Amino acid sequence: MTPSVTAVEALGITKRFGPTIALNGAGIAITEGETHALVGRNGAGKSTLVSILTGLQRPDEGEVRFAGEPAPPMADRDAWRRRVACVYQKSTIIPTLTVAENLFLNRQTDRGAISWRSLRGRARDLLDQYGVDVDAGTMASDLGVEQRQLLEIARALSFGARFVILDEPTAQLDGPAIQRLFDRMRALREQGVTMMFISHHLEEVYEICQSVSVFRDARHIVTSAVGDLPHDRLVDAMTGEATAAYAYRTRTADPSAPVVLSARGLGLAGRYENVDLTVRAGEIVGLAGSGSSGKVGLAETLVGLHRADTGTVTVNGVDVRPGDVPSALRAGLGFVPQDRHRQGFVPLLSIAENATIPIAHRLGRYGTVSPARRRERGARMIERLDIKTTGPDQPVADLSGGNAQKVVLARALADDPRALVVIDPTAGVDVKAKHSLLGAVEDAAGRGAGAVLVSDELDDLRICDRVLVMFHGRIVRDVPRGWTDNELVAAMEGIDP
Amino acid sequence: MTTTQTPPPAPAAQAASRGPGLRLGRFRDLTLVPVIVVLLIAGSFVDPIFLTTGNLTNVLQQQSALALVVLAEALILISGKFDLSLESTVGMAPAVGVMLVIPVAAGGFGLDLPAILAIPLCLLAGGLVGAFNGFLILRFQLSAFIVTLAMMIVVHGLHLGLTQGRSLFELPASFLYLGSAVWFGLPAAIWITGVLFAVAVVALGYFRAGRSLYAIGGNADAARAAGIRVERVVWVVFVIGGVVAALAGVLETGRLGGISANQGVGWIFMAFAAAVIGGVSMDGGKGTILGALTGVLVIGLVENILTLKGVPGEWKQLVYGSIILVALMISRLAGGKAQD
Amino acid sequence: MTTTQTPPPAPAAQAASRGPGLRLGRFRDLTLVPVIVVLLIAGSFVDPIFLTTGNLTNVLQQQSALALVVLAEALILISGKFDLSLESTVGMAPAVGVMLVIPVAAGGFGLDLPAILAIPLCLLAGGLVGAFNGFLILRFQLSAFIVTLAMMIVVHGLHLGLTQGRSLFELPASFLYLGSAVWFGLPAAIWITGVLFAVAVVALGYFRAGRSLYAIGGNADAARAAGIRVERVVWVVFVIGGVVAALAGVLETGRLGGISANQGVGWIFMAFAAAVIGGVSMDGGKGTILGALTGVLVIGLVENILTLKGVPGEWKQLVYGSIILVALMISRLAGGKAQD
Amino acid sequence: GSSEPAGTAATTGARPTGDAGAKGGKVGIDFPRADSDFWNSYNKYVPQMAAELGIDLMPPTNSQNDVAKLVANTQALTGQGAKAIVMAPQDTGAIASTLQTLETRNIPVVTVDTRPDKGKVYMVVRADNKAYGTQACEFLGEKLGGKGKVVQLMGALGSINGRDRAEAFRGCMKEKFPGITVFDEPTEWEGTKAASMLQTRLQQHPDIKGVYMHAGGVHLAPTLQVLKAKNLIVPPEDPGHVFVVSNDGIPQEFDAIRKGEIDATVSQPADLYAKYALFYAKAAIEGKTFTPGPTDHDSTIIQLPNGLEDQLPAPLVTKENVDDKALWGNQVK
Ligand SMILES: Nc1ncnc2c1ncn2[C@@H]1O[C@H](COP(=O)(O)OP(=O)(O)OP(=O)(O)O)[C@@H](O)[C@H]1O
Ligand SMILES: Nc1ncnc2c1ncn2[C@@H]1O[C@H](COP(=O)(O)OP(=O)(O)OP(=O)(O)O)[C@@H](O)[C@H]1O
Ligand SMILES: [Mg+2]
Ligand SMILES: [Mg+2]
Repeated sequence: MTPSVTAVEALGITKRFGPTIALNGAGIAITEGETHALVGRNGAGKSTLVSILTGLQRPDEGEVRFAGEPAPPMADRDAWRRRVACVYQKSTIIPTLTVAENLFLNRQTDRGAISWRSLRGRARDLLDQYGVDVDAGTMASDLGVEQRQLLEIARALSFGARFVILDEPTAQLDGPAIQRLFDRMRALREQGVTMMFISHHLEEVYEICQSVSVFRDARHIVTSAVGDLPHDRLVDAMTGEATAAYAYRTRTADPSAPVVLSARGLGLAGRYENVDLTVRAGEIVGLAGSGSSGKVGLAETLVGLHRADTGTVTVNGVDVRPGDVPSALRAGLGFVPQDRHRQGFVPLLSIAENATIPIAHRLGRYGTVSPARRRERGARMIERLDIKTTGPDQPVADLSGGNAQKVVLARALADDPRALVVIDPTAGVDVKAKHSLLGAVEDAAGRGAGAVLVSDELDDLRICDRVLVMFHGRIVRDVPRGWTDNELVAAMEGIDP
Repeated sequence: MTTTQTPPPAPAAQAASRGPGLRLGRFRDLTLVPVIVVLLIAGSFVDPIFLTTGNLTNVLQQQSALALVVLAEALILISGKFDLSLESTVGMAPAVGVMLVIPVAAGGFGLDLPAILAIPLCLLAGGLVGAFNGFLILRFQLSAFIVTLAMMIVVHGLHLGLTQGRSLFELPASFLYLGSAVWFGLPAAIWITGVLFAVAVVALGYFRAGRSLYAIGGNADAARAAGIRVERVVWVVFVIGGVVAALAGVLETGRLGGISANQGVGWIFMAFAAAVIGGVSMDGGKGTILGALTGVLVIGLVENILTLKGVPGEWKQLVYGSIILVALMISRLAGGKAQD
Repeated sequence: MTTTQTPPPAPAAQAASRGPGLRLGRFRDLTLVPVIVVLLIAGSFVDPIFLTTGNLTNVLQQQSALALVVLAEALILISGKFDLSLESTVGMAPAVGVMLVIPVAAGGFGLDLPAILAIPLCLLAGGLVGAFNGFLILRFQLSAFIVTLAMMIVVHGLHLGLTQGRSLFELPASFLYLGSAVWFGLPAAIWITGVLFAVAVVALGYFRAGRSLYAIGGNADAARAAGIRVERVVWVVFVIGGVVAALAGVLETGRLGGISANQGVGWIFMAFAAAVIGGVSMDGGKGTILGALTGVLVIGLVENILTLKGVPGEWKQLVYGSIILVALMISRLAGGKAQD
Repeated sequence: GSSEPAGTAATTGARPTGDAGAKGGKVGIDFPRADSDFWNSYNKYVPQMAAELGIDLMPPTNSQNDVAKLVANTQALTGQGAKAIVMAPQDTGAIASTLQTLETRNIPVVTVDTRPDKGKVYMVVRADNKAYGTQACEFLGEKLGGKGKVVQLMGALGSINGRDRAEAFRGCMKEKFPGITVFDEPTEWEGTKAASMLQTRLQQHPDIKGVYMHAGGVHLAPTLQVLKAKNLIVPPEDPGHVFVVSNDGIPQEFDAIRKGEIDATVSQPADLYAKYALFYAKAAIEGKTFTPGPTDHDSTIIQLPNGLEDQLPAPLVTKENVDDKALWGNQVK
């Protein structure tokens, strides 16, 4: 073993948020030059550690050391930024500023007046490096979630910091973008940059990291070289119990089952065109496609978030009013939006209330809502989806990212929908939660619902009875169950077998 | 490389302190209660009559019209919008209602509609203003603040123009009745305001429609995605706000026995102050009607104490503002949460 | 073998609208320009003197003090905060500055400081109010709206209390000079206001400190993560706001030749109206100083035209409010973006 | 047709500056506000009186109680060719510069109701607001026999008229009726504040026996409403009677006096304000000058440091003279 220098060290960190203990005497030590994974279930305290390592929050107990030196005082932000750069899990893109300015926020210029022209030039160079196809002059508010994520990454990596933290950078990215990110990370590692990488995609940990730390229930469980900790033992360390791999169920789609969701000649200018789609009861239909394929636009039209330029949508036999979510929901649709922060939940309201908005009419008579029944429903959903929380009354704003996602799925499933449209349901959720989310979708199908599952995740798509592959706004393939990874990826890349 | 291992966690640690957090949360919107207690104690030292039923009844009656405006504003703020024009409705709506029924000689339009219609017409006028506000904000996607700021000027301008700036002294009996009637030992205005607050507390706490205001104010996109008809609900809230403000105008008119051209002018600041110190957020989705009510009470008690104490006019505003500031700090310290 | 199915992605749809989008974006904050043009044309029909240099100079001079308050408010709004107390500073700061230097007989404190200090003291008073606002909001984490609402009452109360409600009309020469001096053919007030606007436009457009206001207003957490000292910047903005409001008070005092107890009262609404119709968002992080200036001009031109037209007083408010509403709609249609 | 009120004390003659040729120039007028009963009456009298006096009146502007607007309006009026300006600055301190500018432009100014502290005025047309306070004080003091408690519902502290009335009332009480306790209530000219304060004060001191209201337009209805609620509207002979003196002289006050609900009001002459403001404006354009002394219309011209002031009579109206046809409140319909 070569003597290694510890680049970053956190010792005995404890952090409380009111009644919640986010970190309980946890620590981490990262050797210089390595890429270190931090894994753990949703709410294990990973992001809290990130905010402490970047000087945004002060630990209640414990200390942070950089290369053996104590961390700078909280107020000295510049000193922190010289030591560590970070891609935070929560967006730090400022929507009202342009892409260029977001990239060079608070460092638009070293001194004197800002030259916008040169700033845009620098921004373009940076964007090109990461293969981000956006104009440096667009407002960040006009970007989609993936593009915003790419911006965050490009910005953090462009600092030239010797230590970079990436908190779930891949959750919103598709395959090629992830590969570009990894190429970049490898190049940085060759330059001796130390990195901490957080992801729920464990195969990514094996691909890019040398060592891994596992957190569970606010504590540090184990640190090891990735080679010493095979996949199943890693999962066991995260969950604290022996966890089997997800058992994909076999269903035989009944070709005579009633159609619960269908689209005829659907088209939306600039997004997709002439789409026909039929989903039968008990069937899960995947919708896949790489960047800008139009799959999200299509799914959002199905639920009424967009008004299609052509064609009709039928839910459960009812022609729903175009561009009208309530009428689709009333016809029996459940829906998980892509951007959970924007459309998924009301942060100040409790878990129980968020999850029961669509079924509020069933929680009491004459327009009333019984808080007791709501809480009871909420508690049931918390149990069913294994949400980590202090109780049904906790505001969703206080939940960790993955748990918030479960609340969104709970909302979609609340009404026992006949048709379900879920977009990227497992983005940012841990392995076990992923199992319960996918299980919940399969359960719904088992109860006779038809589902459309939009995702780039092959793991997610494996529960589908068939996968529709979109490419440049058209459905180009209908792949039945039993595909191989290569086959599907090739289809998504627009390559004919 | 070696594998380091720490002892398994004790999952109990996290759940330990669940109880108090919950209980505190429930009373987070009543952080003004200690302020009210302090004021009641201070008031009783200022003047012995302060704590008499008569005086406290007076305070409630004096605040009832403002309280209704606060109620209307709280509903609108909780749904994430703004309405500055409520203050002008407080003057314009009763003026129009009255002018439609009184003779020309008394300042009416000369339509001489049946006097019984005065109050319904007044509420209708208020509702129309709210509907128009909602229409402009939702259909044209204009900023609520600025639309209702302009409407505040327009509606007050309408009042001025129609009355030619004159006060109306001849009121229909129904207005005067509401201003002076005593039901079960309390002025009618207190009952009406109390009942409306109770209705609003129940509606916002236990009814689907009421809860949807919180969802809309907290995150309109999410509310829409959850199937709430955001536009319709917001529009209805604006209409209700207008009607409630018009009712406030009716009570105020009855209490004062006339409608001056300035009725309601300047109220909106007090209404915001009451709602916000009572815990209603200007960002929407936060706060309760009960909290807003405590805000009104604080303002009413401060004014009453200052009047009883006889603070010289030129220093009164300074004292008044300082007390509000101190109340804010107390409620901040008692509530524990940062405001926004 | 594999063959590519469709031609390589042609992001034409997106790229096509890039150019105009960008260009439009640059002028998004100047959507009031068409409104101003309409007003200039309308005004020239109302009265031939409207388009004379003399009249337009008058409009600019009349609006210069308000424009400074709008500037101060725009800075604070862009950083995501609020300051209602600016209007009271417009009266209180010059009153205190003047009272410190004039003799008791003229209403002074009797300190008889050198007259040359009047303006510096006045600006100091304004800065102190801003600093105190910032202190309460940042240290106690109180809501900016409600703190500055209370401070608006406190500061005006201080003015009333110190002056006993009386006007001050013996002014130091420096005040009078600024109110009446003409530099290069234009009143000094216009120059001062113009220069300050130019400074603010450049600072907010081209300097890191200025850009940080947008970052803070857009997302304070993100700004903090990017190393911006959010608290310090916000505090400085409040202080600058107070100083600029005090300067507005100096110009207004000089122009009017005296300080009445009501100086500044009611301005804040107009300041908000000007800033918001000029495109500054109440949610922070959005809008430009130039846009705010167009808002001031619209308001000034509307008032001037109504005066020249001689609209009867009782209908003036209605007409005025309606024009603002129409201006809003025009700017909304010209700008194309929903407001918030 | 009223007789030409050319004053006995008013000597006519050409100005030394010799711009006597400017006969029949336009008169610009600014109304102080449109939201008060008194000023509305004044506003209504102006065009009527202008017609009677044969004055070329420009469309009136309205400064909505805002001195900055008044300044802007004045600039517009002069820009549009006014040869004389009538204004009623409610903020007297902040009009100085404007008056100086007008002086340099040789545009004479008549101010109504208030007396600017600084800056040249051709004539101030007003009744003596201090006298209102004193009249009210004397009336109440005598009716109460020099003892007891009275409430003064004041206007806004920022208003000179409110301050004059308050100081005179307070000063007179202190001097002539030291046995009477005065409670000052700053109502900001708002009915709602007046009602609340009076109600609270009556709760605190049920033995209050007198009320002086600074403005009938805003204070009358609320005061009566509060007194009614406390059953205090009783005839003057009743020991429980509360004596109420109002100020303004609007018709509703006269009705209340006739019904015995209030006891007196000071009639602030809206008609004379309009008439003499225009009269002096016309005289100024014609180049006439005036000297201090009594006039032919029961008033006195006094010398001010910065001009002259015609102090119009403001009679106290009680049950005895409430039906006098000469009172302006009995003329409006
Ligand atoms: N600001 C906060 N207020 C209250 N509770 C918080 C706050 N931030 C985090 N928590 C709580 O602390 C715990 C740890 O959260 P953290 O965000 O660190 O989890 P995580 O490991 O990053 O999870 P995920 O994988 O879902 O992102 C959670 O229970 C969360 O609810
Ligand atoms: N709100 C929007 N307004 C206009 N165009 C949009 C919007 N959102 C996405 N687009 C564009 O529409 C096209 C299709 O987008 P869509 O989100 O449906 O694709 P996608 O399959 O989700 O792509 P990805 O796999 O990258 O997420 C893309 O070019 C995208 O940039
Ligand atoms: Mg996290
Ligand atoms: Mg996508």
